[in-house]
This record gives sequence, structure tokens and C-alpha cells, in this order.
Amino acid sequence: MIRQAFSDLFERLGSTSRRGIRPATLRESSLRSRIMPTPIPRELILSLQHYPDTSAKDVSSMKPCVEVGEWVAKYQLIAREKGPNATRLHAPTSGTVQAIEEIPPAVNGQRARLAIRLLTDTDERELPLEPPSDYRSLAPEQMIQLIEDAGICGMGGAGFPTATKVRDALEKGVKTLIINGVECEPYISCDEALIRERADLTVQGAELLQAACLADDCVIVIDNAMPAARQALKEKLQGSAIKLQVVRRRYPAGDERQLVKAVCRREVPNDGHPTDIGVLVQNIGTAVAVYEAIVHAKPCISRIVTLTGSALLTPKNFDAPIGTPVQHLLNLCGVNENQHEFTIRGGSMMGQYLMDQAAPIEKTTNCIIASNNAEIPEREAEQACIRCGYCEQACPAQLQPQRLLASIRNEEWQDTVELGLDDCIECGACAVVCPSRIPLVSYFRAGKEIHNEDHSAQRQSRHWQERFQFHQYRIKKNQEKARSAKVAAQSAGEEQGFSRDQARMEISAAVERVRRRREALARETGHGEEKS
Amino acid sequence: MTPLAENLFFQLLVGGSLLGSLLCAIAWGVAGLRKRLQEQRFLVDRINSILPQTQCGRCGHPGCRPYARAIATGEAINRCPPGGDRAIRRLSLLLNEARVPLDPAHGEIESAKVAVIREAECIGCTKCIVACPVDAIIGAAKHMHTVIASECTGCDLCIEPCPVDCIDLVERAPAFRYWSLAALATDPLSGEPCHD
Amino acid sequence: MATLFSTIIAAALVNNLALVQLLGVSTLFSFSRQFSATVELALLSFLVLFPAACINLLLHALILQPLGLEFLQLFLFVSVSAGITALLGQQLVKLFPLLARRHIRAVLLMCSNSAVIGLSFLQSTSLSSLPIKLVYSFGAAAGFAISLLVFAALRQRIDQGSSPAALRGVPLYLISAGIASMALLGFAGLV
Amino acid sequence: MMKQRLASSSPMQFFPLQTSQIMLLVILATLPAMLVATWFFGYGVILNVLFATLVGVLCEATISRIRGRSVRATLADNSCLVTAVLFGMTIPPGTSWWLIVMGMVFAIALVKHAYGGLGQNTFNPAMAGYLFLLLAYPLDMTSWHLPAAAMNFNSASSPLGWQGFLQSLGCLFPFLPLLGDSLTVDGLAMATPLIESKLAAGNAIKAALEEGTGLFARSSETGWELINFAWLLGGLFLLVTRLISWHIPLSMIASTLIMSLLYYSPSAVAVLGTPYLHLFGSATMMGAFFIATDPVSAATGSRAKIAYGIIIGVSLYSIRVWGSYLDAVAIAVLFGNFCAPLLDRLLAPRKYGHPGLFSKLLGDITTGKSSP
Repeated sequence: MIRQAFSDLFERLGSTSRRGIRPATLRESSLRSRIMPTPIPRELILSLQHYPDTSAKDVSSMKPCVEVGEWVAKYQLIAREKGPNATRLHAPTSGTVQAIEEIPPAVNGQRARLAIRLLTDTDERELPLEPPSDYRSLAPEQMIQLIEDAGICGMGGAGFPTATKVRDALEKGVKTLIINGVECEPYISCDEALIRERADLTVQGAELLQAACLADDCVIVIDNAMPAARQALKEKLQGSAIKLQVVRRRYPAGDERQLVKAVCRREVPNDGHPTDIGVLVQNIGTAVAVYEAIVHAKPCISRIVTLTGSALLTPKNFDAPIGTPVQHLLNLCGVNENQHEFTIRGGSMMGQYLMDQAAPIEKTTNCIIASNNAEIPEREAEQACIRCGYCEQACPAQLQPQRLLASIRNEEWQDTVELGLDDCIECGACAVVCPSRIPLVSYFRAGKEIHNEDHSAQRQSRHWQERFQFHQYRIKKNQEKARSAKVAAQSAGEEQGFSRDQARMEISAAVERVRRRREALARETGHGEEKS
Repeated sequence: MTPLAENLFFQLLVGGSLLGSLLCAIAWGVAGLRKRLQEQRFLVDRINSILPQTQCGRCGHPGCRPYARAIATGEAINRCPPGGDRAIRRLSLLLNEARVPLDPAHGEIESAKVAVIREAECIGCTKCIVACPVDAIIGAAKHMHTVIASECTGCDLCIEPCPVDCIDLVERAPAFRYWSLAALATDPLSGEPCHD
Repeated sequence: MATLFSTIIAAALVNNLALVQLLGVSTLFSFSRQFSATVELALLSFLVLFPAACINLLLHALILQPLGLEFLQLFLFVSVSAGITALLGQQLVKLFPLLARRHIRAVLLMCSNSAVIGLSFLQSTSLSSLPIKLVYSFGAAAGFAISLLVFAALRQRIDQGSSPAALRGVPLYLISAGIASMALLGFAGLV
Repeated sequence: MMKQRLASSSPMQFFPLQTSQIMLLVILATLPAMLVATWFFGYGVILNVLFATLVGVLCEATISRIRGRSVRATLADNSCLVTAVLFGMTIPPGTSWWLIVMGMVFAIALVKHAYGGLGQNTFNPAMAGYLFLLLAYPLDMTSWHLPAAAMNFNSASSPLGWQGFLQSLGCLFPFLPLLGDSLTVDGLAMATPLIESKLAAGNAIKAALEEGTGLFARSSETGWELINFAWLLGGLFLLVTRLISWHIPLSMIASTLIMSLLYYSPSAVAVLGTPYLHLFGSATMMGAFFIATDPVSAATGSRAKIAYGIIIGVSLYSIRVWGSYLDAVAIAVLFGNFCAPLLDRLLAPRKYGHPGLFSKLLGDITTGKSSP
């Protein structure tokens, strides 16, 4: 126990230059075997809500374009995006649409969302793919169109649609394309396995992405704890213009903003994106998917998922079709039921407890951990904050979690804004090092929710203010009109004219109302699209 | 040999740098102040932007802006029930006043509301359309009216004029909230408060 | 240079108006709920303290002393500081309505603030030369403003704590002021 | 059990050290200094520490009982032990029991629990308790009652012997009929660990010059260096294990060193002291590594910590050399504690992606508004 404590303390000794923490790596077990193809399960659950995961108002961000009972072929488009922040969905295999219904939330803080249940058949009949005849001569816009058609989203974690991101980069003009192969979570090994076994695809995907966003140079970044992947990449990169950079393993080095800082020595502005300083960051899995999409016109229907944890007999990485139930993958690994107490979706640092084993693998699911209390013990009871400042040393966003905590507890929201609550990336480094075991991230999430409510209330009141001002303006105008009409009527001296005038006014008011109603409706729907 | 600190040259150096930094600090302060003072002008606007803009008139003024004007000249900040605690908190910060509970004479804090017309009963009198301060009710004379839910402020000004009482105020669905501070404040193991 | 420096240190730290002389302590406790407001209040209090002390000093040295009218000094000091606060308050309302709305009460109460009068009294009885007295006034006013800031930050930390209900608020501020006084007392004899 | 777990949030891994264990490690780090001090001054040091611990624990238990909190949970954080150890080591060995009781009760009740307990006090309890005693009972706090053997290192008996132990115990509890008439305690007005150069400077230098440094000669005059080295050793342990960060100790020691170098003059050593004396002839090391770094009352944030260390270092030197109080570390640290919340506010670290202080300053001056 004490020896462990000391070794951890000394581990922290090495992390002086940059913030963050250095948890011990636990990837070995899942890297022992190669990436396994997954036998198609009987049923696939294709969630229609994937981005953003938690706070969206709607139950779905995609519109299904198949009917219940319809037979679909492999690669067939089954759902289209509703707004700009969603991707398309394709059938990972052939089968019959069994239902389109709401499924329960998979993890904490998620809402119920809409999903397509696909009953698979074994023939795997596929639509013919139409790859471009010469993908090297494609214009950037065409490549982006292919990426969009393939429904690719960021495979790293947030799942932002890749086409939107690349298009944005193309418009703004980027200097550097960073391919993110850094995996900083202790358990997740999907990126490492992918590089190790498909380094050539990675490199070609990176080249295609570079061509698509017209970046001056391209850097593949990996961390120093993946020697095999490094070797494989080195071989494939010979003679290529793409550079390889190795950063020190540190959590959360794989975060987009941290990576930009490590590679370009520049920080992303707090209210901007990496593209604002001429950098585009894409995950390594995305690069491979882009390769498939551009060269073979193959939609994104599967991803690499790490299955690990002490409850599994043979931890490994799977090439799993989107929509595979977690239980199916667990069974393939072999679960030691006595050891299995809970399942985590995502890594042990940023992941969440899975509430339902039948929940599907989504495009952003990178890891499933089946574990028990002996391996991942529960957090001890919270003690008083002694302001030791360890959290501050660990925070990659360079915030002061201890002061934020005090402000949140005392509900001093003005101060939390100044202290940068909105800059928190919820990486959890602060909560890991906290000797008082304070669940800092939970506090920050609670605070952020209240911030969001505040912001939306402010937006709403601003909107209402505009409406009210317009209302007043309209009334004033109508009054003026009425007065001028009255004056005209008086000068004419005709009662008839007056009533005609009034009728005309009423008509024009009705026309105005209808016009405004249309406008309002248009605005409403416009809003709806923006939000979803 | 005198100590270094009593050397005249050294003293001038230190004194000069201290003076220089003092001047820099003053320059910064004045610049920062100038920025702050520019915000000073629009006191009523700033108060108004905090008020919820429901235009309900429960504060005793005909709208939000008149109330903001009254606050700027010294009226109490706790007379806005739709704004609730949030508005009082932000006003107290802006005006450096104590945070006081809502004045019950002006109503109680309620959750956000939205007006709904029972369309079967509506006779199309347009009285509610006239009353609505944000033009959230649409419809023509002798025709059924309806409320655009996203524009409705829930001010209840349309309830009074309706001759057939066909307008209801129903609660808006609250914002989805998962993490609660209250739950965090209690220890999951013992159920006792973690900190008081 | 050294005299200048030591005079300012003596005025601002060793003989700090609020925490060592315990003058104008009410300003420490009552008017600064948030830090940003205290920054403004500190500035305003400096704007009252320094000119008032200077004018008082000059009047005392140039008019009262030569004419032998020193029995009038209390009356004079109070009226001068009241005049300055009134002037400041008037300008605030005219130019900076938000600032006025936030601090007008504190500014008006400052006219009878013991810090202003006390500083003038201390100066009128001290034996040093007039320029040194002026520098001392500057140091004392700046020290008062800084102690306002320090104490506001300290108060916020105290308020964030989970102190027993009986001690919450002013009792705890007084305890803190006492301990801080103990620390500042340790600087006695520095200059 | 399972349900709670599902409701909890990421992260799911933790470093194994907890607050209570950190406190124990700090106490572990004070051990070398405690042993060296005992070697020089007899059992009085350890008795002080033990008695202060007893009083502190009783006081903390009573108060948490009154406040309706779990006594066990309050005591389990071990913070009271650290306060007691540091307090016990700063007051002179051989004082009477009531002095320790008053100081500890002041420290725990008024300076710690009045503010809400662990983590919420704005002043360092041990130092506030010490300063309170110093201001209230200056004579008792500057009188050092040592066993006869510790006074005269040529004497045959050792202060660590049975005799010395009884003498020390007799000093602490004067009402105990321990030794009867044979109790020979030397009363001596001299430096406590925190009261240093003013009185000790001349003696220490004279002794060092006349008798050589004589590191292990058991003398209360030359013993200070060794005690300081022991504190330094403990402090380095804390640094290496990263229980404390380097900012406060380094900036405090460096500013003290720079001040003493600036004012160093060979002709005025008796008044101003040497840099070596300022660092190792008194309680600077203890202050820098163990007292100023008390996380609860210190500034957090690296920039604020450095400013905090400089404030303490400069006021430490100023009070020692020009002030009228003998004790410097306690006053300087309390003054630093007083300034810490403001420093935290003014010198908060630059957030990722936000403009730094300098560019903000430039932006303010050039455009009249802060850059985004």
C-alpha cells in the first residue's frame, strides 16, 4: 500500500513540465491478440442520436429513411442527418428493420433516444459500392462529399461530424493537420492496435485528409508507450512527407487542445476551434475511415473497440459493427461471471458506468471495461478540501479546481465564470489526484448545467425583449396609420370612406399577421434545426 | 564597507524600478477603469437585460424597462417573480446590494409557464391578441387563435381579457438536469451532509 | 529616497489606519460584498482620504497654526471631509450612475469616517515636516485602500467556509481582524 | 452499493494517498528535527509535542462534539496532530503545562474550528497560537528551562538520561513531586526556536569562532545549525515526494537570502547578521518547509505561491533586523496568510487559451478593453 503510494508519488515527479497526470498504463492485456472481426449478432441497435451525447433536447439527431418491416442491404443509407451536427447512418449488414423505437439511456445523464432495431440475416447481401475511378485526382470538395456520404464522425470521443470539420478547415485554411494517435487513458488500446495492424491505411488516410483540407504539412502524433505502433508507422512513413511525432504519455495528452499545444506550441483560443489557428486535428480511426470512404466509397459501418478489464477471460480489440450490443462482445471475450460486477463504457478516466448491457456500440464508443471492485475500487467518502493544490497542478486547462469548488458550493456563479468553469474539459485529472476524494468533476458538471440554464434564460429574455420592442413599434405604427386615416377621412367628410379605410386597415393587419406568423414559423423551424 | 542596500546607485535603481512599475500599474488601472467606466453609461439597459422580459407587470410597472428605470433610481430589486432568485442574484451583484428573498406582495416564484388556448372553445374575439405583449398569439377575427409556444413568455396577460376563459397556463417542461449539487452535498455512504 | 520609502511603509503597513489604529473599521466590514465592488470602494476611499487629509494639513499649517485658531480644527476637519465627500458623490451621480448606485451610501458615510478625521488629527500633532506629512497621508490612504482589498478577499474566503452559525459573518470578521492585527503589530518598530 | 456506483461519475481511478496519510507523512518529515532538538535540549521537546497532541486531540474532539459532527471523522484526518507537533516544537521546552493548553485551545478552537474546521481556516493555527502566547506571556515564552546537563555540555550527566527526563517532566508539570529537592532546573532567558538572531547571533558566532563549529557538541548555542539541517532534510523529503511544491520554500528562502546579502556588511554582523545565520541560525528552514507551506492557509497557484513566499521572506528579514519583536517566522507567516486570499485572486494562473496577464495589460492600455 505505502509502496504503491510512493511509486505513484514518484510517477508524478516526472510530470513537472506540463500539467496532467501519469496513471499507469493497463493496455497490455488487450494488445496481446490481434484485432478480431466480429460475427454479426442477431440484432443490431442503431441509435439515431449520437451528437452531442447528453444535453440535446431532441430524442434523435437523425431522421430514419427506412420503414418498419423494410428489408435493407448492407451499406444502405438508413438515416439522414436532421441538422448540421449529425452524420448519416448506414446499415452495417443486411436485414429487416424490426422497429424504430426509443431505447433506454445507456449511461448516466443520458436521455432516452430513438433507435432502429435491425434483425440481421446471414446472407450479408450488400449494395454495390461505386468507388471513384481515380481517387488521387479528386478535388477537396469532392473528397469532403465522399466523407459526408460515408457518415464519418470523429472516432476519438466527441463524435463531431468529420465532413463539417474538414470543410470548416478548408474554408479557413489550415497549416497543419494533426492525426491524433495518442491514447492517454490507461485502458484504451484501440488506436494502438489500429496503427500496429493497419499502419499503411492510417498513412494513406492521413494523406487523403491532408489533400482534402489542403494543409501544408501533416503530423501523426503517438505517445511513447506504443513501441510496436511506432515501428510500424516508421516503416510506412519512409519517403512520405508526413512527419511522426512522439509525445510523452500523460493524461490527457490526447485531448485536442493539449495536442495542439504539444505539437504547435500554440494554444487554441478559449472561444475558438483549432482551425482558428490553422490546425485541424483528426483521430487515427477517423483517418482509416476516411481512407475507406474515399478509396472504396465504403460507409462507416464499424469501428475498433477495446474490450478489457479483469472480468474478461481474453481481453482484445474488436472490429465491431456499429450497433452491436455490448453483451454480444462481452460474450465473445468470455466473461468470468464471479468477477464481473460492473461495466464501464469509455475509459476509466472519462467513461461512464453502463446501465444496460444491451446498449449498442456507437460510432464514438472506443472501450468497454468489464471489471470489479477489486480492480477499480469505489471512491471513498468525501473529506474536507485542504487546498493542497494538487488538482491545480494536474488541471490541463490550467484552472484552479479548488477555488472553483468553493465557488460552486457557495453558488457564487459570477466567480465561477471568472474562474473558467466553462473552460473545464471534464477530464477528471483533478478528481484523480484529490487526496480528499472530492468528486470535483461531478461538481463541475452540476455547475455547468446551471450555467447553461442561465445562458439559455438570458438568450430567451433577449429574444422576448426584441419581440416586445417590435410589438411596441407595430402598435405605434398602427396608431399613426389610424390617425392619418382618420385625418384623411375627416378631410373627405365621408363616413363611407372612413369605414372603407378601416376595412383596408384590417385587411392589411391580417396580411401582416399572416406574414409574421410565417416568419415566426420559419424562425422556429430554423431554430429547431440549429439546436438539434 | 557599506552594505549593498545603502549604496546610492543601488537605491536609485530599486527606487526607479519601483516607481516605474507603479507608473505601469497606474497606467493599467486607468486603462482598465476607462473600459469599466464606458459600461457605466447604460445603467438602465444593464438592469433591463437582467430582467426576464416577460412584460407581465407584476412588479407594478407596465413592463420590464420601466421597472429597470425604477430600480436605477433606487427601487427594491426583489419585485420580479418571473425572474425569481436568478434575477435577484444578478441584480444584487450588479448593484452591490444585499441578496433578499422575493417580495411576496408581488407574487411567488413559479416554474416557467406557457399559455395554451383550448381551441375548441375559442370564439375568435382577438382580445388576447391585443393583450399579448410579444405577439405570441396568432389568429384572425372570428377564427380560432393559437399560441406560438416558443414565443410565449407565460406572463398571463391574455387570461384576463378572454371572455370565455379558454386560455390555460401550463408548466413548461423544465430543462433536463442530471447532476445536482444537493445530491453531491450528501455522502452516498452514510447519507449525512459532507459539508455544512 | 530611503526616507520616502520608509515613510510610506510606516504609514501603510506599520501604522495601518484600519488594522493597527483601528480607524474606519466599519468600512472593512460593511460595504464590500464582492471583490470587484471593493476595488471600486477602495479607489473611492482613497479619493476621499488623500485629498481630505492633504487639505486639512495645509489648512492647519497655513491658517490655523499661524492664527492660533487650533481649537477650530475638529470643526474644520469635519467640514472639509464632508465637503469632499459631497463633491465626490455629486460627480458620481452625474457621471457614473452605476458606480453611484453601488457605492453612494458608503461614500456619503465616509464624510464622518474616523479614518479621515483620525488621519488628520494624527498628522496635525506629528512633528515631522509638511512634505513628509503629505507623503505620510498618501501612504496612509493607500494602506487603507489596500487593507480594504486584502480584507475583502479574506472575507470571501471566510464566507465560503462552513463556520458555526453563531460565528458566521461579523464575529468571524472581527476574529480575523484581530489575528491580522496581531500580525501587523509584529511589524512595530520597523521604522 | 451497485446503485450508488452507477450514479457516480468519472474518473474511476484514484491515487492512493489520502489527506490523513499526507498529514502522517508531514509528521514523519518532522521527525529528524524533533530528534536533533531532543538531542540538544533534552526530553522537553518531545514532552511538549506529546502534551500538545493530547490537548489538541481533546480540544478537537470536544469541539466537534459540540458542533454535532462525527468525532471520529474529525480526528481521522490527522490535521490536529500536525498542528500540535509544529506548535510543540516552537514553544520553549520546559514551559509549564498551562501555556501549552492555552496556546493549543486558542489554535484549535478559535483559529481552526471557528472558521469551520479543516480546510477553512485562513490563518495557520499553530503560528496564531504561538503568537498569541508570545504577545500575552512574553516572559514565559522567552524563558528556557533546560535540564542542567543541556546547559553545560561539559557536564557529566546527559540530558537524555533518566535524570534529564525527570527534570523536563518537572518543568512541564511543576506540581508533580518528582524529584523533590534534587530538581535543579536552570532558568535562562534566551532564544526559542523562533526567537533567534537578536539574542543568539552574538553568542552563536562567538561560540563558533572560539570553539570551532562543534556540530555534535551538545550546546544550546551551536545546536541551531544542526536543527536547521534536520528541518531542511525533512523539507527535502516533502519536496521530493511532491507533497509540497517548491514555490513557497524556494521563494521564501531566496528572498531572505537576497535581503541578507543586500544588507550584509562585515562591520555590522552583530546587528544585521550574516546570510548564513539568517538561513541556518534560526527557524527559517522550519518556516519555509513546514509552516509557510501549510496548504490551508497559504496561497494556492504557482504565481501566488511565489509572491506569498517573497512577502514572508522579506517581512521575516525586516522584522528580525529592524522590528522590535524577536519572533519573526510566526509574524511573517501570519502576515502572509493575511495577504494570501488577495494574492490568490490577483495572481491566478492563466487559463488555457486565454490571454495572459501581460497581453491583457497591453490590450487594456492600447485599446481600452481587454482582448478576447
